[in-house]
Amino acid sequence: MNTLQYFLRRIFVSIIVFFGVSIVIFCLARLIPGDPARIALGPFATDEMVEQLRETLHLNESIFIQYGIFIEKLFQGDLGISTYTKRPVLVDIISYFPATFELVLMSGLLMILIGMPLGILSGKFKNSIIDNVARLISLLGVVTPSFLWAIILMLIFAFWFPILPVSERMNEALDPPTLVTGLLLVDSLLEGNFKVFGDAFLHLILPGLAIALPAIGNVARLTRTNLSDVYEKQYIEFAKSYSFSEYRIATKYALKPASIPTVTIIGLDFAFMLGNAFLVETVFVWPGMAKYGVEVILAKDLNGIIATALVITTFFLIINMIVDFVVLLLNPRITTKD
Amino acid sequence: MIKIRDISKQFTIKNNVVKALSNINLEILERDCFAIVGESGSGKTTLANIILGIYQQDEGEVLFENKILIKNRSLQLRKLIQFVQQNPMSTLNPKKTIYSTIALPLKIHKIVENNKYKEKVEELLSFVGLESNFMDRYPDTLSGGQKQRVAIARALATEPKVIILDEPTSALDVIVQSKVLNLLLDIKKKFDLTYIFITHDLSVVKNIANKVVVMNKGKIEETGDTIEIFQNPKSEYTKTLIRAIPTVTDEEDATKP
Amino acid sequence: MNFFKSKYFYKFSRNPLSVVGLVIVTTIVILAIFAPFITPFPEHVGPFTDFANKSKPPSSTYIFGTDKIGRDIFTRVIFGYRISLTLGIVVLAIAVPIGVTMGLCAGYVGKKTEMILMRITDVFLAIPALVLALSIIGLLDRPNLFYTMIAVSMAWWPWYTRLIYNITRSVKTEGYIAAAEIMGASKMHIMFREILPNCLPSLLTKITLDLGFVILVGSSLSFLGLGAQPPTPDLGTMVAKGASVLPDTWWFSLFPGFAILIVVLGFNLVGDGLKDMFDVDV
Amino acid sequence: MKKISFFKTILLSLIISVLSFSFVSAKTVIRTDEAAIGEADPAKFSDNIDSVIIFNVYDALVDEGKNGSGLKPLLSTGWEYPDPNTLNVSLKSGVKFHSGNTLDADDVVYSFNRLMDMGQGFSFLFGSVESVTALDASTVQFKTTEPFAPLVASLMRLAIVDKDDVQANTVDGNYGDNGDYGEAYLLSTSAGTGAYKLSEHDPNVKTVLVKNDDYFQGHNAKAPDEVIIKYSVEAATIKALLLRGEHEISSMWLPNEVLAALSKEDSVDLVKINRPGSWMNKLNNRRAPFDDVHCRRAIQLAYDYDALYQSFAITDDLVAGQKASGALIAGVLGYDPNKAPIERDIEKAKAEQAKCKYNPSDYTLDLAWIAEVPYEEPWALQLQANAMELGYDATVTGLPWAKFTEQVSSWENTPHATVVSVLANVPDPDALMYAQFHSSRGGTWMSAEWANDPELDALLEKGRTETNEAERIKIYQAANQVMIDNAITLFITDFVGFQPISKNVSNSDTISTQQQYGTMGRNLSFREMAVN
Repeated sequence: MNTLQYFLRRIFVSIIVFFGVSIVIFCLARLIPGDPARIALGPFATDEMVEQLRETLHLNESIFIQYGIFIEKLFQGDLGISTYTKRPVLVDIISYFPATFELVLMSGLLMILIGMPLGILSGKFKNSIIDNVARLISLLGVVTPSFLWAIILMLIFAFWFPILPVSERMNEALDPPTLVTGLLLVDSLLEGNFKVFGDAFLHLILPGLAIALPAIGNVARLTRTNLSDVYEKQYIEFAKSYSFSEYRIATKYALKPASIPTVTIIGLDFAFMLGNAFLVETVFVWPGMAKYGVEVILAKDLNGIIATALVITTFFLIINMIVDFVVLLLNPRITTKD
Repeated sequence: MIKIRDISKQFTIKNNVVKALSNINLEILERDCFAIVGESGSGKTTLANIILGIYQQDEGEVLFENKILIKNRSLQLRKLIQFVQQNPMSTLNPKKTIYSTIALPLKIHKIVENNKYKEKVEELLSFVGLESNFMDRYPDTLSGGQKQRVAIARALATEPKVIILDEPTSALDVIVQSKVLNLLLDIKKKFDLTYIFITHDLSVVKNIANKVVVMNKGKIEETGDTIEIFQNPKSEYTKTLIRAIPTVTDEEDATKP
Repeated sequence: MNFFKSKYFYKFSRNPLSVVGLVIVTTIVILAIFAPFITPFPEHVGPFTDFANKSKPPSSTYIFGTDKIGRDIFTRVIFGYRISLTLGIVVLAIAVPIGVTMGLCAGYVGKKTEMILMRITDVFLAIPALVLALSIIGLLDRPNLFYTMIAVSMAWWPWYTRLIYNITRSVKTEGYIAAAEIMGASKMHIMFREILPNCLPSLLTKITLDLGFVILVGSSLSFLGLGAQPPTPDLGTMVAKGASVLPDTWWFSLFPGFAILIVVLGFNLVGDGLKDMFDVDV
Repeated sequence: MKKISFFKTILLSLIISVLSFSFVSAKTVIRTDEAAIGEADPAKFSDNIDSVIIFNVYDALVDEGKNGSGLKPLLSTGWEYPDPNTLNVSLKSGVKFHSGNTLDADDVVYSFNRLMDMGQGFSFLFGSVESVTALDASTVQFKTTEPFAPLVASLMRLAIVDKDDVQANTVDGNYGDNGDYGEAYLLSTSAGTGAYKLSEHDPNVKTVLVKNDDYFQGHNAKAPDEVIIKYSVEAATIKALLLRGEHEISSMWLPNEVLAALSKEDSVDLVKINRPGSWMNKLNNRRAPFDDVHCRRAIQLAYDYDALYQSFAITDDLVAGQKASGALIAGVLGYDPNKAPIERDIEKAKAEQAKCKYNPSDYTLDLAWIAEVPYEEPWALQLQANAMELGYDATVTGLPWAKFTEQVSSWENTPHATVVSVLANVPDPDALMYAQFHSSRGGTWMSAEWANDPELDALLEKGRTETNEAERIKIYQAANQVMIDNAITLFITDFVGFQPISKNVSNSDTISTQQQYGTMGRNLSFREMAVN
């Protein structure tokens, strides 16, 4: 199997999973009792109005037909109207998803930039003080709930050292850049607006860190284990006997193989971080998908719930495909394994 | 006792069809020690697996005392044909005591009364020359030879008529090998067993088998009495195999075709 | 056999952190079991209000302070451990059997069964656990602890399917499985009596680690208001409520927060110890 | 080399831009927040923050005068009753909508029909209005089926929309010839005459209002150019932002602990807001055991009002509440400040319980509070403890608002008691009491009692047809007494709010606006406020 075939297969499986998820969420949403139309219309709505909305939302059809309609509409890019915000769900997603996307990417970046070096230090100086300190940090990262991190960071930076912004994506006194990608960092750069770029960047740090900290622990621990495994391998001894420099050994011979398992797990970490975003966004008033997700769930907004779950799943599947691709780059030999 | 008629079997691996067995015909008589010889990939293990009921052949049939054997066979038929594997490291479940390993077939086939398992296991262990205190031990405390002995005891537990031995000694060192082979011969005599002995080691064949079939690429090269074949191999392939037997003396070497 | 003299325990105790973990976990379990006898104000976990003593900072009477209803936070944290541990145990008691059975079936039976079961597993894995649990609870009638448990279980079993599936696939090729098949052992026997015992070390390790993580996820859901209902003392809920009054009445959320941290840490350390002890990778 | 210098450039510019981060704002801003999500459609608004948005963006025919000075004309010049069933309102001339169109009687008729056809928001205030017609371009006639005393007060809640603008932006929808009634358009646009225009409305995140420079009443010279309303922000975050000067006016729902801390801060003032509103623990009058008046009386007498009052204490001096004396509250016609508050008497309670036909041990009471308002939880817990004294078993649930409004639509599903806060929508007792306690009004969050008391019904019906004010006062005071005697619901406390405001806007203009209006949502009149 060549690389292209491998990827086509990978995409095919992802599509199956996507439909699986859509079925699971759809069934969950429709089979559980409660009348979404009643909730949507609020306390003063008449029975006729509720019935009319039920009709509009196809709630009176059988679940198979409902699913059929849903998929058909999905391909037309129509996710229906959110009964919570009363806007098209697509509008909601376009306005909230980029915020979460930017945040999780930032977390991913922090996870790699902090987690890997921490793990490398640990693995390189195994059982030294550096190792123990690094391990303690990563252990604390893993066992502390993300929301606790959010609160702790909020406490520190909101009250004691007010040097970083603690709410929203950018200072509202600044004019937001023209909407292109929805990612403030990208949009502001496209405009050459460095003020907004810097401001948005600062706003990303605390929530990003709160989401990333548990994952940082995870990555650091994994990197440490893998690195020390690799250092025990013969070819490292071999390289040493050729008196290659420590740095060269570390970067060229040890790090690359050691990072493969870590990269593999990063995909799962992204899923985990997306979940954590649900907790952190509320604390930092982040206008993202997760906050929206919690709200639509509480409001039993069917279209909103399904869309949230599908968007997050798609994001997760794509991240995983990218991860597979990176693993492939790091080690082309694993391609064809069935 | 076992008749194999026109057996064929092929596998599909990644779109490539591999013919594992084609048109095999054999007859194994009662009390034979019937050796199947061939290199790896020759189809000998596939053949054994069909007899054991792990694979279903594509064509042909296997008769055991004139009853047709298929893959999904009755417990009654399973009981009569047992198996000793090549690798002593994997033949015993590391998480089970020797007792429960050997008692399992007793329970499945209801060989003895419920309260007699212990005595029976003890008896089976004594057949293979192991103390009864082995019962409570776990496989990782046993040597390779001891493990094979346990495997033999397990095979004996169902009171089979046929035991298929898949290179039972190849993973053991030479001294242990001969001890296990002797044990197998003793047991054969004692229980009136028929052996199907799968091996690539012709020197072992020469010592214990009375009949041999030589297989190559899923086909029978030749078959007949052991002495006959060793003295008078007909096919070139058999000759090559026999020539490859390591010898110690020139005399021995001189007997080669 | 004396476990404390065995090589297993030696391996486990070689890492002092594992022993620390064991001490933490044991202490918490004992505290939780004997909570009504250990805590100073067991009546504070029921329907109780004492507004005269509301929001009192830590003192010798109330060592962790009181909440806005005048209840002793220390008492409620200890009782909160009962809820957390129950949650962890119930969730795994649901998730593990489902996951293990699916993993064994997928790994051992193979073919179409494997295809179908593993795709279902992939589907559940593709939705982040917290998001899945959140959707399930949100869609149920009204939030309560029981729904939380069901929801977390639904998000958790796929990980066990994965783990057991991988082990099963490698164990399946072992000789003793073939031997059992030839003997005529049933599929059930082979899956549960031959293969499963080989999964136990990994399983036990993962369960220990997960007890901590389930508690973490459970508290996250409570943090979002989807957990046990008041006045049940739930650690996540306590943190969530206290979070809004930081930093002034810091004792509201800090003690319950650290309580979560400690229990998760404890299970994590023990789990790491088991990992070394059994030499498994989960 | 090229690559490196490229990255260096980026990195350098990044550092510079981060370091040089500072801004000089040309526009003045007031930022405020609310726990719930906002509604910007004048036919759908109903809540506190919705009211804030609508009062600033739309105008009604009448308005509330400051300091309880009664009703005064706003888009009208006056009104008269040609007969008890007819009300004529004459319009002010030359008032311009945000679009530039001029207000006329057709706009009023259209606004009214839109409200009633869509059937949401405050449409329940106008149940007895038969028809609304434009007599001429500047006179509107309201015909009612019976004399309807609270009508003028209710008109405060009829926000007037720009008919031409809305019709021009109507798409297909559920309302026949009227399409979607501009529902989609008014999600993010305003078509009112108000002092501010809606510039951005994201119901989940924030609403942004910008100054309408053409407003017919003008603005305070220092009124903010922009108002930002944020939704569902954590109290700790709000506090941090207030202290940093990044937030001006907090919602009224901050926890007491936070208020206590803020009261010590120099950069923040706590503004006391006496408002016609109250916290109630609404008993379900139709579900056993509370369908028996004795069981209700028992729980009314067992409820520990003193303990509850204590729970409102912020510091020793500041108490965010006032003991309740029934359904009539300060600022509403008929309120008697000298009426004695309801008190607990456990012995009497037990005697009443003995008279009740139900055995308390057979019931598990289902007590709820609104999950979005954590403030309310202790009061449900207090009820739980007191109910247990009477021998009931009781569970307490934090119900998300959306779920509560769904459950309350049938009496079987409505909890036995739910903690709810009710603010007076208009300064008339009818709007407050009829909507909550008349037996025909069960099924909304306001009427979670499902009250079913013929005596009370009779008084409430009489009150809305009586036009003599003195008589009305008597009627409503009698109704109030029935409420207490028959223990229709449990009054926790009357509303006193403390709203923290930043020094940025703390001045006499802002504070007087905050304190001198009574109606829900009216007090955040941004055009009258000043930014320092």
